[in-house]
Amino acid sequence: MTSLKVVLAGVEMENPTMLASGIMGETGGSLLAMAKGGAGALVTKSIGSAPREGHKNPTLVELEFGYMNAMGLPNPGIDAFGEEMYEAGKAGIPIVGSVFGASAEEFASLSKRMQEFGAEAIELNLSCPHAKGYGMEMGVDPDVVASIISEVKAAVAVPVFAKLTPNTHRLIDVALAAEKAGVDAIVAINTLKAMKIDVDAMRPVLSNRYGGLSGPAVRGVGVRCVYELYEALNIPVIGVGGIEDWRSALEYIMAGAAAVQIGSGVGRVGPRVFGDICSGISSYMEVNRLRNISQLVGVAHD
Amino acid sequence: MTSLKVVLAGVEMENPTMLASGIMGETGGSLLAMAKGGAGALVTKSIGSAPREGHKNPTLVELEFGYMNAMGLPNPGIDAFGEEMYEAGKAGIPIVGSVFGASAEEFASLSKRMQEFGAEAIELNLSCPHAKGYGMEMGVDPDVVASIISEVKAAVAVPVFAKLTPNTHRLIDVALAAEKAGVDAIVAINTLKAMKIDVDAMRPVLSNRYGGLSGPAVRGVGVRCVYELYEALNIPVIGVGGIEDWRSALEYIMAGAAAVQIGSGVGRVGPRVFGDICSGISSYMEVNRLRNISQLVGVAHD
Amino acid sequence: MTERFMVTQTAVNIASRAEEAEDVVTLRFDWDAPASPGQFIMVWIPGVDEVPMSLSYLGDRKGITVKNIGEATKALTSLQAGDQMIVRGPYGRGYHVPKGKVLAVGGGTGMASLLPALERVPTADVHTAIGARGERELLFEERAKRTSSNVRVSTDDGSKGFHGNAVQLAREMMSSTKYDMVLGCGPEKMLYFLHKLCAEKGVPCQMSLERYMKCGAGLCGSCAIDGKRVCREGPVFTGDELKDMKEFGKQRRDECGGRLRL
Amino acid sequence: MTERFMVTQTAVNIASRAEEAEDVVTLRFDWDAPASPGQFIMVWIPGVDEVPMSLSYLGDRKGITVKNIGEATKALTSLQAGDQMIVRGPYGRGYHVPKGKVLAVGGGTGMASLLPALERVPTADVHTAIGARGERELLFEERAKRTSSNVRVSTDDGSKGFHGNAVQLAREMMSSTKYDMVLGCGPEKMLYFLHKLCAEKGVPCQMSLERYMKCGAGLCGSCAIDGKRVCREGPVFTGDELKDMKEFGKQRRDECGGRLRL
Ligand SMILES: Cc1cc2nc3c(=O)[nH]c(=O)nc-3n(C[C@H](O)[C@H](O)[C@H](O)COP(=O)(O)OP(=O)(O)OC[C@H]3O[C@@H](n4cnc5c(N)ncnc54)[C@H](O)[C@@H]3O)c2cc1C
Ligand SMILES: Cc1cc2nc3c(=O)[nH]c(=O)nc-3n(C[C@H](O)[C@H](O)[C@H](O)COP(=O)(O)OP(=O)(O)OC[C@H]3O[C@@H](n4cnc5c(N)ncnc54)[C@H](O)[C@@H]3O)c2cc1C
Ligand SMILES: Cc1cc2nc3c(=O)[nH]c(=O)nc-3n(C[C@H](O)[C@H](O)[C@H](O)COP(=O)(O)O)c2cc1C
Ligand SMILES: Cc1cc2nc3c(=O)[nH]c(=O)nc-3n(C[C@H](O)[C@H](O)[C@H](O)COP(=O)(O)O)c2cc1C
Ligand code: FES
Ligand code: FES
Repeated sequence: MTSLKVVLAGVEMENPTMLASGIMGETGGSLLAMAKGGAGALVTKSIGSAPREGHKNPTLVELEFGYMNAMGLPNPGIDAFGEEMYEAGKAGIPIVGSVFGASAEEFASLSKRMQEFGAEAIELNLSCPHAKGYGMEMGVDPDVVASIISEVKAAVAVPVFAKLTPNTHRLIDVALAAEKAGVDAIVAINTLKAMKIDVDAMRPVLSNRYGGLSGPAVRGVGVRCVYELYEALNIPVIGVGGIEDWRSALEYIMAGAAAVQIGSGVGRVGPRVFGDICSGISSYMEVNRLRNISQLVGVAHD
Repeated sequence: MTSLKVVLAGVEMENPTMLASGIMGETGGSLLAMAKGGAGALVTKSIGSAPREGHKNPTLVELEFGYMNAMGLPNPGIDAFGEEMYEAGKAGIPIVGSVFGASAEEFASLSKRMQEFGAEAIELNLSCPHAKGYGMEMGVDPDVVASIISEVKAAVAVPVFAKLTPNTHRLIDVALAAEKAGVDAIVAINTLKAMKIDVDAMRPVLSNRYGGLSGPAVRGVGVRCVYELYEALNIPVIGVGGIEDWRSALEYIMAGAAAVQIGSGVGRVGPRVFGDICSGISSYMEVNRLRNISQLVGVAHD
Repeated sequence: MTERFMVTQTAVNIASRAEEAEDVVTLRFDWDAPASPGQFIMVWIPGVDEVPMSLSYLGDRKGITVKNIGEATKALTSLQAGDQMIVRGPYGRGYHVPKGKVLAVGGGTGMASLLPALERVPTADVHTAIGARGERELLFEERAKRTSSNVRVSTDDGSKGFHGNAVQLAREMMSSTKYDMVLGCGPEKMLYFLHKLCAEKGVPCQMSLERYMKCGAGLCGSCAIDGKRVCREGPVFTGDELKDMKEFGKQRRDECGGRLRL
Repeated sequence: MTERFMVTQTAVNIASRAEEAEDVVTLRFDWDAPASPGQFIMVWIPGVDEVPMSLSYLGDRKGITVKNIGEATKALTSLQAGDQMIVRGPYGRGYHVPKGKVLAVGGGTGMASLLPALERVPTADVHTAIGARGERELLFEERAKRTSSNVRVSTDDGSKGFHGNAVQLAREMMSSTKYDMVLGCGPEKMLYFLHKLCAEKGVPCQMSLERYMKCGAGLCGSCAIDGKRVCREGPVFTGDELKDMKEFGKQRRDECGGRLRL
């Protein structure tokens, strides 16, 4: 028998597939539905201090090979989110609370609330490319990232993940600073900053003009980032970007990802994407006589 | 009658489509073939001081939505390239000489030779993501870029274009430094640093492991970069990345590109991609009662 | 190539505009995307907003029927023949076009989504109940007659037809005829009671729901009802599916994802 | 989804291995990609190299026939049944399978590319000339007999058949029979003289060329001959196309793109 079990910075998961933040992660009910699809763990939508409507529509562009989105971090605010966490908890699998803030203090207080709500880990969104004053704007500076992580680590007992942006040549510098500041795992990648112009309307489609590219289009960039991170770091890396079948999941795992997250795949394939990936990986492991998924992590390095 | 004529930093072109560097640009004959396909100008393969074999095969991965390549800047060296330039010159359209070097002096001397060979402009490859010691490694530092451009500008009389990488959050800083140093136009984007792992072989496909992603997958990133550059700069911007039909070309032009380059499209559509794009744009202009292509440059900005 | 990588967003020109009732306009446009009854599209009015709209006409000359209730619908209902709007889709799971005797119950613009389904059933098998606040808001009565052997109208103010709401009218019709399937589209409160009625009478049903939609494509989760995506698993749900939904008729979400009582 | 975004690179297992002649091995493998005669694939031996190889068998159980001349071909010819290699393609434009009386002229591993074309022409219409340095290097004589009514062999050393080269043999055959089409594949010098011969006799021809290939997919230009991409517009060119090529038979390029005399 093959085992897909993963222990990720202390978090025990039945399999290495996780729901990525921002996809079906705003309500307890939708988180439960993703658990039913077979996910090993669930990351919530990134939650802030106050309710936030996000950007006006259009917030999404569909492409043949992915999506471009500028949701603008809509969320009901941390106070209202306890109720959703309570409901999501019924899934019986680890819930990772994703948060975003404008300062280290805000990150820390949000993380604390998430821990109170039962989050088994915290994911810091340091990488959203389309919300002014948040995310990527801070996530390209190693010092800023280090100070946020120190503050959050001091505030919570559960493991802390930092989700980084690929929109920089300093990814490794930022990740090393995060590691030094005590982060427990790195999540890569968030979306690529992008734009779609409609030539009939003669203007950008997204109301925010700029958005983030996701899906198969960014897979090669994500795999490259995970491969680089795996070589540079001693803490686990979680891979995300364009995963939608067992092959693309294995690409990340072989690049060094201890677990993978799936976002766009939920739209393109459906919630069953998690289970499909797991059964595909199991078959691959059987054919290749592997007993434990950890035997595959990082094998693409020589 | 609609006019597709473009004068780009003094270079006169019958239409705004250019062959991108590295695609069918290594021999006089292949440059001529691209002219026959309808290009308004041709950029040569990036040429260095000495002959260079480039990376070993595999050097290319085909994807449904683009390519990943790590050619490794193979080229016959500047001395042998005069013969190719002479032959390419028979096309009767502007030839832009692309060069890469490891220092400002090398860039300057290569540029001088290209000018002697009849290049109507020079394109500095400051952005190749997969050749150690060249390209992107220098192209993310505004000071390095500025010093290369100053040196090249002092050495040649023809216009100088700087081709920049999107693999950084400092694109605009680099472009502003280039503008200040006297560059005549910015070309964006080069490929995104990426990796493909084959799960059957359990290793990266490209012999160089890292490669550059191109084609429709990167279009949204390129359009975003051009849009940002157009807002920040006073010099023309040349758009490249995932252009393969008139709609994608217009996306770039509306974002602010005074001209566009096509690389992967030559593989995906064929050399006729240039002519196809031009006739598509002409029809669009007729329907929209536009007489001059310049009326469309940057219209997506409000 | 161009085919395979074409933009999913398509600009369409309004071919015709018709005022159906007070503040309700049907826009027709040529668009050959395959679509089935009950599906919806995301309609972008550049500079204004992008909103979900059911397809009220299928085939190559498609249509939407819009009620002016706010900024986006105001802009849409102001469009004239020749104007452009930009659409993507169609999205969602529509009606399983039923066999046997069908009762369609439409309230508000709900008839827009129902009619393409009814037009695929033999006219003799269809009865229709159309609800409106008053006569001037009544929608698609003539078109319904072309697809139904029996069309009845209810108005809240009694200005036409049955005096009462569409569910009360449906109850009356269901007591005189035995239907094999009930289809419903309209305000959720109406659907809630219609669903109850069908359960009571033991008649299977399908209802089309509305939720706040951002992406329209099954990603963002803003349209979730009990974890189901109205834009993907819906907008049409079967009576059995609705039975298990705790939020149906009770709760929806605001733009932030916060809970609102219905 | 998975279909549409499947990897173009495919791992195949060697189903069988056959030694065809000295240092020449045919590898068969199950791969259902559609392919036509004269097309080639890029074969990746992980850790070694990726090289172009003509398909010597089409259908679902495809094949390549490899001559061991260097590192990559050594690794390929060492593969055994059950081993894996990774392929992409097929690439290029193959032969227009001709009508009428055909003469096929193959030198070296050239027969590998020709045979799938000949197998689509009625046997009675095909004559074949196979050139080799000596008897031990002779390739595919038996297989050619199954598709040709007349198979002749030339060896440079006279160890078998006609003593001389394949073009000299072809000249002899062309003086006794009038062919409608000549197909050629082999060393470029041979093709160059064969092309001349066909021009002299006024017989149309098609020849398959080789050039240094990196991308194999029509992008890099390393395979260019007179601006034509051998990997895309070729590898098979018609006599008319070859006539206009200044580099044909004269010049090829090294890995750097520098010119080499042939
Ligand atoms: C699947 C589906 C099909 C629909 N079909 C039709 C139809 O055929 N005809 C028709 O007239 N209307 C239809 N609607 C409703 C229509 O989308 C809203 O009336 C419209 O979005 C209102 O926008 P506004 O800017 O005019 O109003 P606003 O003033 O912005 O909002 C008024 C109310 O409309 C609703 N609304 C606003 N934006 C959205 C949104 N993005 N998604 C969902 N609801 C929203 C909210 O309840 C809001 O309170 C449909 C909705 C859904 C979900
Ligand atoms: C379209 C095409 C079809 C071919 N079909 C066959 C076939 O059916 N059977 C067969 O045995 N050979 C075939 N070849 C030739 C085969 O690709 C070379 O023999 C092989 O690449 C040699 O590699 P190596 O590492 O063994 O030798 P090396 O020692 O690396 O090179 C020896 C010589 O092989 C040629 N070569 C090397 N690499 C390449 C390359 N990437 N592309 C083209 N030529 C190269 C060069 O002329 C080189 O000088 C074909 C070539 C092309 C272009
Ligand atoms: C609609 C949408 C909303 C997203 N929202 C968030 C978010 O709130 N927080 C976050 O960290 N990432 C967010 N992301 C990024 C994803 O979590 C993920 O990093 C990215 O989409 C790449 O993975 P994918 O290709 O599997 O989608 C969002 C992505 C999409 C498509
Ligand atoms: C095979 C290949 C080789 C390339 N070689 C070069 C090069 O030598 N110099 C350079 O500046 N860019 C090179 N590029 C980058 C392209 O010029 C272009 O910037 C990039 O591919 C994006 O455009 P596209 O999507 O149209 O291909 C190369 C791209 C490809 C695919
Ligand atoms: S609107 Fe349904 S998931 Fe986004
Ligand atoms: S091998 Fe690259 S173009 Fe032919």
